[in-house]
Amino acid sequence: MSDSPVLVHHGEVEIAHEHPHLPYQRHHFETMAQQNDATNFAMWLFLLTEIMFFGGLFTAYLIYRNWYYPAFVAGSHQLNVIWGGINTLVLITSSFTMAMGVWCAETRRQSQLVLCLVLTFILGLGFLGIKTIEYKEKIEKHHVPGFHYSLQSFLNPDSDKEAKAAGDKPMALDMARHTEVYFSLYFAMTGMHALHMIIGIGILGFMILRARAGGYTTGHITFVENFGLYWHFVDIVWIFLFPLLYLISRHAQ
Amino acid sequence: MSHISPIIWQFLVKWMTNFPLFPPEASTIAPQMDALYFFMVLVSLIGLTLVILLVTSFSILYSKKRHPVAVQIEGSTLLEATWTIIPLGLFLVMFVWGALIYFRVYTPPANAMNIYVVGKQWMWKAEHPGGQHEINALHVPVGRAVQLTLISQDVFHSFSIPAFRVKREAIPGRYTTVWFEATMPGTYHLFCTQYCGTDHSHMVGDVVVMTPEDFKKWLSSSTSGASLAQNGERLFASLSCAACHNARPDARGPSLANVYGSRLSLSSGGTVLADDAYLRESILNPSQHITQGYAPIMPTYQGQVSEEGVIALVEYIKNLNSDYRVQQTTNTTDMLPQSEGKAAVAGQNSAGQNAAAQKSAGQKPAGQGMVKP
Amino acid sequence: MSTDTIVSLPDQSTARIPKVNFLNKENGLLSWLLTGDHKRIAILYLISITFFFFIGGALAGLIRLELLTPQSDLMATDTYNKVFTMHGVIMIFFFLVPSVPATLGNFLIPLMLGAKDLALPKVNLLSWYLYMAGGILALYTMITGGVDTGWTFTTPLSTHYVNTNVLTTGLAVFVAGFSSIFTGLNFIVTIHKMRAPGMTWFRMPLFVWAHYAASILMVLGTPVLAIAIVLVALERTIGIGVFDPTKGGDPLLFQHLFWFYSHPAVYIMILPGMGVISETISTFSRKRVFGYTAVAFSSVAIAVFGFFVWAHHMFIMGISNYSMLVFSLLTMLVAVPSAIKIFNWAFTLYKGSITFETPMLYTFGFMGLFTIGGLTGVFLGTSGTDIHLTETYFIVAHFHFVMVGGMLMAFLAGIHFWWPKMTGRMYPEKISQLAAVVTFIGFNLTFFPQFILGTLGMPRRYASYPPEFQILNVFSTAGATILGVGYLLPVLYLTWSLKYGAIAGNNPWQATGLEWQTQSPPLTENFLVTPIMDHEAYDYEWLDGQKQKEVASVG
Amino acid sequence: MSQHHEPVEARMNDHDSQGNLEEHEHHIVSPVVYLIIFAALLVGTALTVFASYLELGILNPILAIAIAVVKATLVVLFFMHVKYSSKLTKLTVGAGMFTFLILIGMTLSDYISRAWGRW
Ligand code: HEA
Ligand code: HEA
Ligand code: HEC
Ligand code: CUA
Ligand SMILES: [Cu+2]
Repeated sequence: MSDSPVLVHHGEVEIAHEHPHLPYQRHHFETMAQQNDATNFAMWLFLLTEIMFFGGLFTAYLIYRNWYYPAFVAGSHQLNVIWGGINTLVLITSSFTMAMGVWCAETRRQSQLVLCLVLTFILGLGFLGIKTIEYKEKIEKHHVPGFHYSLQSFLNPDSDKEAKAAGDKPMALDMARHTEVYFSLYFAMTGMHALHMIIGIGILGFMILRARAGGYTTGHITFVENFGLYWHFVDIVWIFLFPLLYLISRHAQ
Repeated sequence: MSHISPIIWQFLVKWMTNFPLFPPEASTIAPQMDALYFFMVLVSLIGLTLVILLVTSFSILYSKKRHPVAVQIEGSTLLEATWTIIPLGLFLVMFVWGALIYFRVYTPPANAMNIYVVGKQWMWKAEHPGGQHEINALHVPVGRAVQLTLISQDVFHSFSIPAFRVKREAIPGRYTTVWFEATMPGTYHLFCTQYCGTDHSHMVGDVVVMTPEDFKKWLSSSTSGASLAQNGERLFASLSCAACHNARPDARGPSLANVYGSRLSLSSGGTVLADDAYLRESILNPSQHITQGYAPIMPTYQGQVSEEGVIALVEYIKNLNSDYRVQQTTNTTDMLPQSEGKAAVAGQNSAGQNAAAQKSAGQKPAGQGMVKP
Repeated sequence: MSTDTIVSLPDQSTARIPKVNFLNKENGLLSWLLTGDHKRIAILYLISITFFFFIGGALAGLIRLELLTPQSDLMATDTYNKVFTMHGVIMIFFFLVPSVPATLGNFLIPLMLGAKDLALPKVNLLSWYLYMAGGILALYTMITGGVDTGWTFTTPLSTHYVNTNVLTTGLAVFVAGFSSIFTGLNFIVTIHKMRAPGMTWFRMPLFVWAHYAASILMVLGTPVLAIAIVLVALERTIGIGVFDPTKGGDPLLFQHLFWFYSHPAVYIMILPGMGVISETISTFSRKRVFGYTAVAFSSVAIAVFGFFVWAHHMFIMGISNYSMLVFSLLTMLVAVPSAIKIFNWAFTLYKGSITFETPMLYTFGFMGLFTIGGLTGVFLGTSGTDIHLTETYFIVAHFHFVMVGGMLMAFLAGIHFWWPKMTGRMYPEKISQLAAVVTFIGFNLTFFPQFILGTLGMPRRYASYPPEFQILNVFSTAGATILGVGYLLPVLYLTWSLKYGAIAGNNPWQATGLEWQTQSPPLTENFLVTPIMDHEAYDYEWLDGQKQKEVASVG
Repeated sequence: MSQHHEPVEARMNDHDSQGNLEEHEHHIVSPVVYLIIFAALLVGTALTVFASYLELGILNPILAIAIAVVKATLVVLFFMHVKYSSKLTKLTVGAGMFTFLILIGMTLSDYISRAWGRW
């Protein structure tokens, strides 16, 4: 309570009264466990913001799907279930390898950790690769909203491979126009998802380098764990996107 | 007062004589709304006084001088419950009362005369059924329920007549309605209250409330020759709607006679009430609701008809309804000078109109629950 | 009055500014710009939000000048629209949302919890940089042509019908939004994980509870604003049609998303202020807050219910009758916890020992003005009267009463209250009391006439108006001038006090919070030894005990 | 950062010594569990695709969402360790889901009830 405190070096107090700081413990935490707990919790809170971020998109999707169901069906028929399905598998697998990566880090298996991360990295890239192929198809067919959007596939399904295969009937012009809303949401949702993937892959690359240098096999693995949470979250988003976007009324043929 | 400079003096006089503190009550709904408003003002004043009283009296009684040592008190569940429950109760009263008024304002009575209003940046266009157009003005008779059907052709606008205590958003792509019954002849402010861009503050006009006689005069002096329904009929022909909607047995589209206000069954199951909004949708987005028994062949007219055009078409289709014609007849057309009184209505609906008029005068169109209070 | 004040306590006369504190620990601009210390970041925020407040205030001055006459003669309608838009954007996103949390919250939460710092110091610094990036971007848009959508970015106006800097402004708000998310996230983690031993949830100061509640709103609400802005940007650039009625989109959907954030945002804007009031009212009546748990839980209740009422901003905009009923009813429910707080504070005074320093004056201002603002909010939440009052000056008056009369008053109360802690020096009491009174008078003169204007039907966002509204507008403008003076004063005398203010000592107010039990200004690591909390919050008996001990040990 | 010279025990001790915090055991989930979940997710994916080709009427979207919810729950519980985490984490996840549902539910309720007309 005095006005001019005796200066005690902060670290000394700590060492004298408590336990040694590990090098990766930030100065303001009392214990390593507290730090891990805090960062883990922070990551979860961050994921909450992500949930709400995607929540806006899902709301929009549900409204318009309700309003313009035929347009959504026809739009969905333009997507390739095979590619979408493969991508789902790719992403689930990457989630699995990521989970295994966390396990390797927990059990301090450096080389397996690197392997897992590299696999995750490759699978992530694979996902984006397939997405690129799909996007390319859409671009070629002028199904990108705003960019010379073409209604050909919906007004005249016989001229279109996918629409024909799905047995679509020609649509009235006004409903056909609403496929643009479907594709807007398709691109907005998968685009946001892909953006998250790209960020994730970037961080993965960094993590692989650090893991090779032995960075995460000393017991301090919060970074890997937290990244794992992020990666699984991105996976979950896709788990919903896949049926919502690709699998609307496939049976209608 | 002579020492005040004459200019300032003039200003003061001008201000003091022109210094309203409360808007005129010029509609039937206004006193009802004000009753609630003053109830809330009263509750607020009591609440505020209570807070001020508590704070000042405690501040005086327990200032440090008078009361040097504070007495620590935990709290009191009883007191806290009191000031939870009493405001809650009062707020709930306001909620119920408010909701009742809300429904009253937005539920037009069955016999209301309908005027269409189109908002655009930055003007109001009113379309009377008799074909009278107005810009940034609205002429209505006193003592008659007037329903406005609003739509915007670009952004959100909001049609506000403070003296009537009514206001309704004009939404792009959708009809909304509001109604009022003016009680005092006079000229009142009409504002656009939803921010709509550069000249939002110039999207203002006058609502002129006239005695029925004056209104009749005004109607006849400002008619454009053709009624709204006649315009609609012309459009109906030029857009070749009649190619399908011609009431012939082999017609590709359903007959539109007596459609308005009826319940239609849809091919998707379910039924829908054919109100103004539905008619509009049917013209612009016909495949949204396919009537049972018909193929989705009707082309969309989006981009081919303006909002005013759609309004004319809607009015025309309404006029194919014997009911509606009766209603309109009792409302507006009888105010017109005899010669123009009967807007000639062509089309399929040929059955004796006058007979129908007599018979169904008391009948109200479906979906409009409120009777004039 | 000054004989009554707490400040003249014995330890004042002997107090000195501690040789080492967080302000002088390191020197140089870089040591500030790269700091992880929550207290320094709080100071950075304080300087920057003050800057933005005065920009926003200058714009308010322009608004009021234009409205002095019925015609739009000072500026074109277009310019006027840009001015009030920027006023709203800056005041909301760059001043009021970060005002109390990012300055006082940042500074005090770790101190109050007995922690050394926020849980994520780097993220905290990142928040400030995001805030600055957003702010500078907003200023840039203002200089390069401005934006005229109103702070609500109403579609389809913002997406298709205006030709101004909607995208850059949107980006500015988006970035500032992330700053707010990170601040909130940081607070939540800190409050959960960094409490000192013995600091249980129900021993935390109510200030911390209020920030906890506000943080929940920041974390869960702000991302929805972010996605709404992203969709507006996409709509504007490529025309995706989600908000475009001609393509089948629903412009009202934007309103839903926007207000899903922006209604909770108004509670982001008020809750931290309510936290401040709990502290000041207890300290200056020397009494524990009446019904601690009720006040704590009402904060959380406001936060939770705050998520359920957003559509009351859309009553006449085309939501269904069913929604109107639900949202109006829930609005009534969310108003109740605020009433609880007001009365609990009032009863805190009961049998207290009250002094009237500046923070307390602002606190009284808060209680009166927030009550008026809140009750008029109930007018708007009542669907029937909302029809008449919506989009008029009644709303403008409502939200200035809660935001300026409420939060800004609370902010000033807090700044004065903790100024000694932050700088080690007292502000000059007399002139600051004067400033508080001037602000109160100016405020009422500015905004009370607007209630009448609104009832008369004067629409908001109007550059020109019918002449019969002039007299009330003149009052309002006159009031704004007084108000401007009232706000300029604190800047001047607080700056003055940095050098010439009386030395404060550790605990000039004899307040109970942990933050007062360390030196002023505090050390970088806040406490020499981690404090152990062994008493309730606002335990004045404990404080007396401490003083006794101290006297004993000195003597 | 240098890592290798830190004794393993340091971490462990540290871990045990936290007294006042909400304690949670750091549970290491076995790879077998991961494998099972992985398999379940694959099956789930196959099931969604399969189900979407059946004619189930209104049940089609419901089933699709239900399967997705189950899959997501598995990921959250096991891959993201929530099953083994503190109550706080569970609460956090719950709060997120709750607000998400409020956003979607209350917005949709407006759109659905608009079709009821004026009543
Ligand atoms: C700090 C910001 C803040 C706060 C705290 C509030 C608080 C409230 N607001 Fe306000 N509001 C805004 C900021 C805020 N608002 C803004 C910025 C807008 C306009 C946005 C725009 O369009 O630009 C707005 C608009 C707005 C509207 C929309 C109007 C419209 O667009 O038509 C509504 C409608 O319900 C509303 C309601 C309320 C209610 C019910 C509260 C309640 O939380 C208030 C609760 C408080 C009390 C009720 C007072 C205390 C009570 C007592 C002391 C009890 C008294 C005793 C008795 C009754 C016996 N507000
Ligand atoms: C925190 C939020 C906040 C704050 C503090 C303020 C502060 C003030 N506001 Fe603002 N206001 C909003 C938030 C806020 N406002 C919002 C969100 C809107 C809606 C925008 C929209 O519609 O989109 C709005 C709109 C708004 C309007 C309505 C515009 C319209 O609808 O046409 C008006 C009109 O009087 C107004 C006035 C004022 C005044 C006089 C102050 C005063 O309190 C300000 C006092 C401060 C100063 C004056 C600065 C200090 C002094 C100087 C810098 C010296 C120079 C002074 C002069 C030249 C006078 N504001
Ligand atoms: C190619 C034929 C065709 C043309 C041209 C056509 N319609 Fe239709 N219309 C139909 C068919 C078929 C239906 C019923 C199926 C449906 O609801 O889409 C219909 C339904 C309607 C309905 C809904 C009423 C009901 O009973 O379902 C309205 C209103 C309508 N049309 C108005 C118009 C107007 C106005 C025009 C001209 C501007 C027009 N139609 C032009 C074929 C046509
Ligand atoms: Cu139209 Cu404002
Ligand atoms: Cu609100």
